[in-house]
This record gives sequence, C-alpha cells and structure tokens, in this order.
Amino acid sequence: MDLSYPPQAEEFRAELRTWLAANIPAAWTVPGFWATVGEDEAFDLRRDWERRKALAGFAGIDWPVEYGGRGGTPAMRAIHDSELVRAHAPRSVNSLGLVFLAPTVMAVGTPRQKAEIIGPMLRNEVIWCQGFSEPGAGSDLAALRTHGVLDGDEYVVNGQKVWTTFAGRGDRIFTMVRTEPGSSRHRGLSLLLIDMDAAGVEVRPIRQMSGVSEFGEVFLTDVRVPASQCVGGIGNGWATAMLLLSFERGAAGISQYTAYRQAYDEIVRVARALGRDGDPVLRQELARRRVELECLHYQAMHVLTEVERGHDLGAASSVTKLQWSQAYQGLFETFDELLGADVALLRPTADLDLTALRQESFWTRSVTIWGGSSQVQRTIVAERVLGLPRGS
Amino acid sequence: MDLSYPPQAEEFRAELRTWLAANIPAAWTVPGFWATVGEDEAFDLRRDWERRKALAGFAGIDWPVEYGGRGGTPAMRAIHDSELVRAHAPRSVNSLGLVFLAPTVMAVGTPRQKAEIIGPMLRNEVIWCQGFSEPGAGSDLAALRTHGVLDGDEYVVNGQKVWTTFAGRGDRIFTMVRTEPGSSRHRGLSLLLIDMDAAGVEVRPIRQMSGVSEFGEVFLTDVRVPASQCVGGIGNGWATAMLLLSFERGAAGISQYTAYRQAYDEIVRVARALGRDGDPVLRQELARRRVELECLHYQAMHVLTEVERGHDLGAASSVTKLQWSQAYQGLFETFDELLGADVALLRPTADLDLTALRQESFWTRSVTIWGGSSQVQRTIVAERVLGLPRGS
Amino acid sequence: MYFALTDEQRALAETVRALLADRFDLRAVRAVVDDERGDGHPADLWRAVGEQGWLSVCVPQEHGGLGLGLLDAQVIAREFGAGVVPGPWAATVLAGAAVRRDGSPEQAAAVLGPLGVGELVATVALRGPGGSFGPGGIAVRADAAGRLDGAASGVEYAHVADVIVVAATEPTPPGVDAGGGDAGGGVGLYLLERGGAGVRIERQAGIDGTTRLAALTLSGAPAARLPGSDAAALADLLGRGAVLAAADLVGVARAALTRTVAYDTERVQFGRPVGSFQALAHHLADLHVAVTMAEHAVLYAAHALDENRPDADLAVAVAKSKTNQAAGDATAAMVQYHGGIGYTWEHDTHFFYKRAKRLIAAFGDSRQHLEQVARLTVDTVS
Amino acid sequence: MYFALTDEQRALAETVRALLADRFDLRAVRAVVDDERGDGHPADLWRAVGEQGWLSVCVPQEHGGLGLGLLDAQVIAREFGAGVVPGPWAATVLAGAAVRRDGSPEQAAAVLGPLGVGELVATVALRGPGGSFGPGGIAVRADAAGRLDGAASGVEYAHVADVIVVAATEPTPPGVDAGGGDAGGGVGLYLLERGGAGVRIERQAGIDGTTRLAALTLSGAPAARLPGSDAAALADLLGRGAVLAAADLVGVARAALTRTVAYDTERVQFGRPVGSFQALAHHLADLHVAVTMAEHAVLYAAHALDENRPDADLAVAVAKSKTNQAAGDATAAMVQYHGGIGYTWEHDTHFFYKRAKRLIAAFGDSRQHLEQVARLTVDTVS
Repeated sequence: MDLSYPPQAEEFRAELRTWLAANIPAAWTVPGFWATVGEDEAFDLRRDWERRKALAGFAGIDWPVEYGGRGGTPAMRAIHDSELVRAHAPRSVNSLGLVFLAPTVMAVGTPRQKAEIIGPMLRNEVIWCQGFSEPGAGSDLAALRTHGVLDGDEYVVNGQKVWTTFAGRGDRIFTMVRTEPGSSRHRGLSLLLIDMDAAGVEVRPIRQMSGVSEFGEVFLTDVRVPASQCVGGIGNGWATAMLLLSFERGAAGISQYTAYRQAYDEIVRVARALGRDGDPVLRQELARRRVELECLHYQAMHVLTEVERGHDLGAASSVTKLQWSQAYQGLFETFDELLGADVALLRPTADLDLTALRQESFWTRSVTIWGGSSQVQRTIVAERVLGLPRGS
Repeated sequence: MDLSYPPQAEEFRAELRTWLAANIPAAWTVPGFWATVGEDEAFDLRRDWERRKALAGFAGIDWPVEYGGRGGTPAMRAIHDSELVRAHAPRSVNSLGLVFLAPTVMAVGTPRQKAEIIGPMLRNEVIWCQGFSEPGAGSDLAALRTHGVLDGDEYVVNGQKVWTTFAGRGDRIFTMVRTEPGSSRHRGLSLLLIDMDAAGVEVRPIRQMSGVSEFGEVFLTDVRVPASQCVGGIGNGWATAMLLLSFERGAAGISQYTAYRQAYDEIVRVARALGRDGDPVLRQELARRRVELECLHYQAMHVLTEVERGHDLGAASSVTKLQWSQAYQGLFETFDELLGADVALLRPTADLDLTALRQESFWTRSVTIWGGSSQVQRTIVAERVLGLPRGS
Repeated sequence: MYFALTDEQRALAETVRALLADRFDLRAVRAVVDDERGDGHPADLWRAVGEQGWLSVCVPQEHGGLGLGLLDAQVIAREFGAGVVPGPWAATVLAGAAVRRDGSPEQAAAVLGPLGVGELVATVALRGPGGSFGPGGIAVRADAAGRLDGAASGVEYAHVADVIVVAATEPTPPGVDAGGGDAGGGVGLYLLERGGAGVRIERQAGIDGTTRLAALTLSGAPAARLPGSDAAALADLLGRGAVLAAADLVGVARAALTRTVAYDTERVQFGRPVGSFQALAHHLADLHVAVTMAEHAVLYAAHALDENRPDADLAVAVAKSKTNQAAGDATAAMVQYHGGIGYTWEHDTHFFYKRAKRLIAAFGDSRQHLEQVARLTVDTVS
Repeated sequence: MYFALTDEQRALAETVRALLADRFDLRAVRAVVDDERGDGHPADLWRAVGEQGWLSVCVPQEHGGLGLGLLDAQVIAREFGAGVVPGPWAATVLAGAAVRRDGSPEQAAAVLGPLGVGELVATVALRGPGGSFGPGGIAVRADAAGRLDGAASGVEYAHVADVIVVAATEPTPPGVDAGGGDAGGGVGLYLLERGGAGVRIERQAGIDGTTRLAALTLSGAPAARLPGSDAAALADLLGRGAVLAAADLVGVARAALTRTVAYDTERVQFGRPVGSFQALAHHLADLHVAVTMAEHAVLYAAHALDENRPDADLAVAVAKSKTNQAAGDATAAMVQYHGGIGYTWEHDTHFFYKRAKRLIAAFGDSRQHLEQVARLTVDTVS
C-alpha cells in the first residue's frame, strides 16, 4: 500500500496548481457562478479557457508527445482532472472527443486521421459531439437505425441521433451508422465522422427538466460523408465502438470524488445556514452519503492502481459507474430532504440562492440513465463479474 | 366509510372475550412464556386448549352450521382471530387444515369426506399437515416429483415432501402427488390424503436456524393410499390446489396486525429498558416500522370489506403477503439494530431475557420465503395487477 | 366494516377525472408551466371548479357549500394530483376550513359563500422563511390590536389571493379566546385581506411550475383575528393540510406508476418490452404495494379527522410519511424507467417529479411526521 | 499510487485459506457450534494458528512476533470471517496491541512472547452490561491501588482467557500517565490475570455459536494498569477492534455472496437456474458493488491506522459503517436466496447470518460510526 504519487507527478501538480491559480478568474470560483451566465456565453468562456490551458501545456496529459500530449502517467492525468475541480475550473466542453474519440483514433485511425483530428481537438479548435443514442436505441446500441448508403466514394446518411451533448455548439460528430443495407444488430455498422455544418444536418436542442439545454437531437437527411471519414474500418463499427467505450475506464473517479466533495461541503453549508446541521437524523443521512463518497475515492484509487500496472479492468468500470452515479444521486436526495419545506423554493431565505444546487439535483436524476443505465450495468456485473447464468 | 362492526359481531366479541379471560391460564400471557416450554409439551397444551375452545363453540366461526361451524361473517372471523392474539392465546396447531383443507372439502369434497374430515378437524381430533413443497420444488409447485401408481383401488405413493409444519406431530397430511405416470408440470396431479402413521411414512424433523423444529421432511416409500382419499378428483390436482390456495385471502391481516402490534410494544419496552427509546435516530426507525404496521391494518380492513361484499380479491393476497411479511421482518430488523452491542446476547442484562424475541427475529427471515416468496409475489403483482408483459 | 369510498365518492372521482380530461389535460398544464411569468392560476379551470362546487366541498350547507368531509375533499385532491393540476384549490379549501372552524359567524358569512362559488381565492400562510410547519416555524407576530409584523414564505398563490389566513405568534395569550393556558395561547390565526396596508407580496421562484408560491412581508398590517383560533386550531389546520397534500401526492404517485407501466409496456430495448425485464417489473410491483398502502392511509386519515377518532393525529402522521415515501419512490422510478426522455422538459414526467418534491415537504416532511409517530407510539407504550 | 495488497499479503491470504480448507472447514465449524456446552475454542486450530505466527502478526519482532501491521492482520481476519472461524484470535491480537502500545516494557515482555506462540489466550473487556462501545459504556471502576470493581459483558472468550485487558474509569485521573487533562484522564486499561481474586467469569448465551461470550464481575480484583493507557489508548483500541471486526465482516459478506451465487447458479426453479432471474441477479450485482466498496474501505482504514494518516478516525468510521451495511445485506440475501434450506440449522447459511449480526454491533454499530463521520465531516466544513 502506497498512496503517495511519485515526485514527478507531485511536481506536475505544483506546476498546474500555480498555473490555475494565476489563470482562473476569481468570479468563477464563487459557488453558483455558472448558473448566472447564459448558456452560449458559458460555452464560449469554457472553450476559450480550455484552449489557453492546452496552449500552456496542460492538455492530453497522458497522451504520447507525438500527438501533442504531455506523455504523462495515468496518475498525472488523475491529478490534472482533480486539480481542475479543486480550482473550480469549468468542465471540458470537448470531453467526449478527448475521452473517447482521440484514443480510438490513436489506436486504429489512419495517419491522416491522426494528424487531422487529434491536434485540433486538443486545442479546442474542433469541438466533438457523440452520435450513438437514437430514439428507440438508448441502452441498446445495436438497435440503431441510422443508415448510410454508398454512392461513389461517399455515404449518404439518413437517420436521427438523440442525447447528443453540445449538439448545437459542436463542430463535428463521431457517429455510429448502419452502412450495410439489411444488416441487423452488431453487423454492418461503421463509425463515421460528420461535419455538423454539412448539408442535411439539423439540430434541435433538448431542454432538460432542470431547464438547461446541454443535449440536442441531430437529424441527418441525405448527409454526404466521404468514406475516408470512417474510423476503424467500414462494417467494423461494433468492434470500434467497443474499443472506443473501453477508454471510459472509470479513471475519472478521483476528480469525481473531488467534485462531489465540493458539493458535499456546499450542502453542509446550506444545512448550517438553515440551522439543520445539528439534527441527529440528518447527520446520519449526510454521514451515509459521505461514506459512499469515500468509497468512491477508494474505488478510484483501486482503478488507478490497476491502470498503472497495466491490468485489464474487466467490468470494473461498471462497478465504478454504479458507485459514482448512486453516490452522487443519493447525495442530492439528502440535499432535497434537508431543505425540508424549503425544497420548493430557489431562494428560501434572502441570502440563500440554491439555483445552481437545484439544477445539479435535477441533473443527478440523469446519471443513472445515460452512459449505460444502472440496469445495464447491473446486468454486466451479474454476468461478467459474478458469472451468473444469463437471463433469457 | 364505516369502521364499526355490526352489533351482532360486537356481541360475539364480548362473549369470546369473556370466555378467553376465563380460560387462558395467566402464565401464558407472560411475554416469552412459550419459549420456556418444551416443544412437545407446548404442542399438547395448544392442541388441548384449542379443542376446548372448539367445544365451547368458538371454532369454524365463518363456517356453515351444517359443518359444525358458527355460521358467522368474515368480520366475526376477523374478530375471533384478533381477540385470540389480544388475549395471548397460542396460535392454532391445525391452521393449515382449517384455512386450506376444510373449505376445499366443503367446496369439492364428497359427502363422506365432508363428514369424516371437517368435524374431527374442528375439534382437533385430527391435526392436519400440508405436503406441497418438495426439495427442488419450493416456489415452483408444478415441478413436484412425488408420484403415485394405481394398484387396484390404491395408489402406491413414493416421494419426499419438505417444510411440512408439525410433520412429527400431525395425524394426517393433504399432499400433492403426480398420479399420472409420465405427466409433467400442471397435468396429472392429485390431492391425496394420507395417514401419517401409514406404513412407509417416515418423518425427519428440520431444525430451524432459531433452534426450533416446527418443520419436518416427510419421506413416502410405497405408501398405499386408497383412491377414495383423493379430494377434487384424480388428475385434477392443479385446479384443486389453486382452489385450496385461494382460501388464503389475506383475511388474517387483522389478527396479524394485532400480533405485530404486541411485538412492537414489546420491542419498545426493550428499547426503554436499555435506555435507547429517546435516541432520535432509533425513534425514526421505530416510527417507520409502525407506519408499515398501520398500513397493514388498513390493508386488512380493505380486504375484509371486499370479502364481506363478495368481491373477487384478484391478486390482493399477494399485496397483503408482501406488506405483512416485509413489515414484520423489518420490525425485527429494527429490534436487532436497537440492541446495539447487545444483539449477540440472549440476556444482555440481568433482568432482560430476549430469548423469545430473538427466536421471533430469526423466524421473520423465513416469512419472505414460504407461502410464495416475495419474488413470486412480485411477479404476480407485476403481471396480474399492473399488467406488465410477461418475462420470458 | 366498510373501509372504502362510497359509490358517491367514486362517482365524484370519475367526474373530476372526466372534467380534467375534457377541459384541463396535460397540454393545458404545460401551457401554465411554460408561462413562467403568468400567475399560474388558469381562470377557466377555476370557474369550472367553482361551478362544480368543489371549492365548497367542506363548506357547510348553510353557507351554500356541499357540506361534505375531508374524505370527499381528498377524492378531489387525489385527482388533481393525478392531473398535476395548477391553481389555488387546496389553499382555498384549507383557508375555508380555518374560517369555518375558528371564524366568527360574521367572518364565516363574509368569506365562505363567495369562496364556495369561486369569487374569492384564499390561501394560508403558516411558516416563515426557512421555517418548518408548526408553531416554531412561524415568523409573524401579532400585537394586541391585531396588527401583524414579520414574514411568511412559500405561500401558495398569495399573489392572487383575496384573503389569506396567517398564523401569528401572540406574545400575550388573549385569555378570553384561548380557553385556558394549556391548548391555546401563543398562536392565533388572522384573516388578511388583499390590498391592505403594510402587506407586501412577492412571487418566489420555485421548482414546481404547477403550483406558484409567494412571500409575505407584513409591517403593522391590520388583520382580523379568527376568534376561535389557538394552538390547537393551527394543529388542526396543519393536519388537514397534511391530508390534502398527501392525497394530492398519492394521486401523483399512482399516476406516475400507471404512466410508467404504460410506457414500458410499449417501449422495446434489446428486442423486448422494457416492462418484461424482471428487475424493473419487481420494482414496479413493490411500488404498487407502497402506493396502495399510501392510498389506504390517506383514506383512513381523512376519515379519522372527519370523525374525530382518537387516533386521528397518528393517522395523519402515518398517512403523510407513507405517502411521502411512496410518491418519492414512484416519481423517481418514473424518471428512471422512462429512460432519457423522462429527463426532458418536453416530456410530462418532470411535472410529476417536481410536484412530488414540493408536496413531500409541504405540511411536514417525513422526519417531522415520523417523530410525531414516535411521540404517539413509542412514548405511549406502558 | 498503489492501493492494493502486496504480493506477500495476497500470499498470506492464500495460506490462511489453504489452512482452513485443509484443517478447519465448515464441518469443523459445525462441530464447534453444535457443541453448545463446549468452550468454543478448538485447541488444534489454536495450535496451528500459533505455529503460523498469526497470533503475533502485530507483535514486534523483538518480542518474537512478525512485526507486521493492521493491514496484514486484516488479511487474516478477512479469511477467518470467510471461514466463520471460531476462537479468540481477534481478541488475542487486540489485547496484544494494547499491551504493546500502553504496557510497560516488563508487561510487554511477559505477555507478548507467550501470546505470540499460542501459550496465552487474551481478550479485551471494554463495555458493561447494556453499555455501548466507548468511554460511556464502561461499567468497571478502578481505585488508586489498581483494584477493579464492576462488570463487563459480551467479552469474547473471557472463559478461556489467561489475560484480560479491562477498560476502567478512574475517578481521579493519574496525572503522571495521562499527559495532561485533555486527551487522557478518566479512563485506563488494566491487565487482569486468570484466577485472580475478586474475578467471576460466567459464560453468556449468545446467538453466534462461532464466537463465545462471557461476563466479568469484578469485586476489588487486583489488576496491573497499562501505564501508557488513557482515553486515547481506549479510542485506539476501539479503532483497531472496529477494523478487525470490519475485516471479519467483509470476509463473511464476500463468502455469503460467493456461496449464494454458486447455489443459485445450480438451483433450478420454473425450469431455469434461479440465478438467471434478473431481479435476483441485479440484487446480487448491487451487493457485489457494496461488498467491493467495503473491502476497499477496510484496506484503507487499516493502512490509515498503520500510517497514522490524519484521516484515520474518519477511515475507521467509514469502514465499519459501510461494512455493516454490506454484510447485513449480503447475509440477509444469502438466507433469502437459498430458499427454505437457508433457514435450516443443517445448512451453513446461519453461521454467516449470525456472525454478521454479532459483528455489525461489535466495536460500534452503524449509528455510532455514522455520528462519528458526521462529527468529522459535517462539523468541520468551514
């Protein structure tokens, strides 16, 4: 057991921390700041800030230098993510590209794809959307119906994607398309890259129950996509998707822990402001939530250990997903409970503005649905970890 | 809404209450008394007491007079059951016969069966066991393998039954047997009545985790059963079983509520003796359990209302089973919790003997298993009440 | 033994359902919710509800009301919950109950008649900013002349109310009214009229677009004391409020469950209807049991208050805490089992989820009601 | 970053598992449990454990021990939990930790050597009848001469112990030892030897046949104070006890889950393996997550105590409360998902269920540890 990071990683932490302190506007560190900014303005601020961070050398932390990365370790990546949260930096606007697409291109992309995709993504010159989910194919990716028909050296793509983050603001989308007519389930799929401003691409924002519109629907009507814009080979989309999704290894756990700890402290402050932090029943509830957060931290350290040793994580990411999503959602259930009669109000007292925490509370209802619902994750754990017989 | 009972029922209550006060030994009303008596002696005391009660006219409350019953209403039956609990009378030793077999015989028995079975059962001259469950056929009755082969006018029965209450003390058993060679699932079954002292019947008691041995296994080896000892027709056993099980209509809810209320009060007294009844967290837990008990009471009144109006209860008995079993089990989870460090001891302090409550706490672990496990009940509710599509 | 609604009560439920289906379905609800600057009080619905007599359900017949009980009122509340209906119906019924119970004959005559026919919107203001429901949560003080100072928060539809019943602490208990120091004294209910001096009413932003809230700031605002009011009157009002909130909630819960069953019977994933997956089906079965128990509990509590049964206080606390649990679970499951769509503004799910959030905390949250259950059961075992 | 057991620690776990499989399987456990009049302390197992050095796992090398940490001890505890192993191993290790930390060099020399090779059985007596774990639960008083009066309850294996570490309150804090009024004073640990005057030891009937308990009644019993002991020493001992109990529990929990998975993979109902029913499978998946988190938490807490990390107190409270929940749920599920057989005496399920019941309350129940988490987190937010 050794919970320290190597000196090189701690040096990196110090360097990053100094840079962040000098570069994050003070206003951003006030809780609730981002709820006071319009969605468009917020996106631009985040995009520009992240670009500056990249130019300062704090991006692609664990990517090879040849791709513009820093060539660091998984631990440095965890430190980077966690320090950003600690410094109240905004979340990345390009995370789907950075987490999923970039390593996939590094692994199976053509030399040209590598050159064209990775650098611009790192500098936020191109913001990537993900187009996997469809109406009727939420958790069940293989049921997708968007299809592309070869016409010359272009695919003519028709279909509809949904739950696309930043659909209205992204520049390109990596999307799963059925390119083999008549194929079904896992066969005949391809991962195609499409410009969001191509002819035939239309976007409709989806407003969430919180009132925020971070998602959108993407309608594809006779969109012409060059065959060269396929990653991982035509007809090989299922394998490419499985590779792509495998890069979500639960390595985000340490920064998630940092983020949820901030939320925990913020919620405790609300309880105190309302004079409810001494209630023995609420204290038990808060403690129970904190226990789950600490367990998430342990799980994150476990995953990081395994990743650093190059071990195959198996279904550990399902365990991580269940733990973080339920711990996070549960924390906000306790938040709602401790508000008592004030739960219905955004500003229960003159000096208590709960708008941002309230939006986050609504947001937590979605985290057990997307990215593989809790039901899907439990099936994975039951079958692949416990080895229970498959249900029919 | 009218929660009163008709005058005739209240008169019956007064009469029964007077009789009980005069006939229940004072020692029996001391909490924990039955844990101090040996199992054999307890059985004899209960058997004799119940016989005297029957001879005094307090048995078969809602049975027709022609069968030796009192010809009363479902409300009177509920009053009877509840007053018995209130007076700390022991539970019936013939309840499987009284609840299940008797009404089945009344409905589909031959005149001779009616004459031979019902009266002696009512007077506890014959104690009945039930032989439905088998190893490998617990919740899945149709998987049973005990079989009978016709030889002249007798069936030669071989097989094994399990979870038979009072297997070692009962006089006869009503049992489900596959009488059609080669049949499977719901076909070819018959309900046969077998003497427990017939040649080839062997009983092995099953000790429960609480240490008590109320159940047993019944081994049937070439037991000869006259074909006349079939209720409901040879080969018609599945329909007879469904009829028989339908008599468990959740009408026991009111007396169960009375019993669990006694347990609740007893548990509160233990909390007080240990100085833990003022703990705000435990108070919430106790209150939560009490809420479920009150809900059980409402459900029982609902069921009684429906029964008295002759309505078909549908799957209401599954709702009642889920509610009572979980409320009862949960109450004892709170009991265990409030004991704190003393949970491991039968006598945590000199004047606190928890042996009886402890046995009951273990017992509650079984109530979500037998009589249709919670899992089976939920499937019934999902499919028959909610109308959800059947799983494959 | 008859533990069920009467045929008349069932017919009333049918009528409410039919009226909502016909004149105020979820599209109408959505129009109200989306109109964030609007007052959240649809006039045509109010007229229809008034015409049906539902505003006067508990108003005595001598004041032109239906003269029915809380058991009947909860029938309406339940259907309004199932339809996530906007407007000050429950607030008006509660204010009427207070005036009826504690008001002078003149007050009753002035308020109850117009209220019953929909000419008056009424509401109750019972807690201060950050305060809980109960005497300790009041932040309004009355002086001997009946002037009110202080604040109330989260008042349903105060911004459209013609009369507001305000709970206020009274430094010197008016011995004449309170009938002895034990039950009364220290708290009174006051009738505040729209547009009076010293009253400021401001809308408050809330999470549940189906029900609008406002804050009261009172500075020497003249008000008329309800002469019969005291601490017991406040407790009675809170109890009735809890039962109506529980009834609304149980309507929300049942609708959430029914809609989820319907959706997942149709929705296919992995080649099967989602509702045929056992884990989901069993969870919905458990929710059916919980919602059924909550329905019973609301029935019993309303009846117990109507009949002054000795266990009425326990019944109210049982009903509210059980309903809170069932509705919280059912609406969370509704979001989860609708998949992504259930999380969108365009789908109706969030109406149910948010209304439940608000009502779970209204008129006492679970912590408060469970402690009440403990007081009435743990502390009374001999 | 290396959050995992070392290869040596994994090998130790393997060795413990192999020894139990070979020399003390569940049939051996059953023999001990069924022999209700026996002392519950199988001598051959004790000898084997002593030979392996597992009794001296935390004893310093200068006293002939392995000189390892709590992290290594929890490896053994976990395997003993998985095997529901009877005997005073944990009690002996804990008593040794107290003597090592707070004893004089002479006391250490006299106790630790013999203890490490299995010549001494030791235990700790930390709470009175009906008392909780903590200073407030002590019912033994020491006088200035080191004589003990009072009672202790639920003491593991006191009836076979050669030395017992007893927590006692001290009316006048011995200023010399406590090192100031703040941390120390008021509580001390005392070494009581077998067969001394004024000591009565009586077996207590318990629910968990794998671990026997006894009560101490002390009347002016002479005992030797551990000179370094104070309130902090008691807290340290309780923390170590909590971690060992949690480690045992997490072994119980993992075994309960693994055995249930194995049983329901084979058991067929309605023509399918029971484990293929989704509701059951999903519940077991949730239990896997909970047990995995509990395993991590025990690791972290043991390491935090070994390294005196600043968050060690929080880590202990997190580990015990999480493990309590995981083990309670896993063993209850084990009974439920074995069907009827899981409820019988003949099946092994009840060993796991009952041992978990006992351990969940040992060295602090969840209520106590969660309040500790609140003290260390809610109250420290600035």
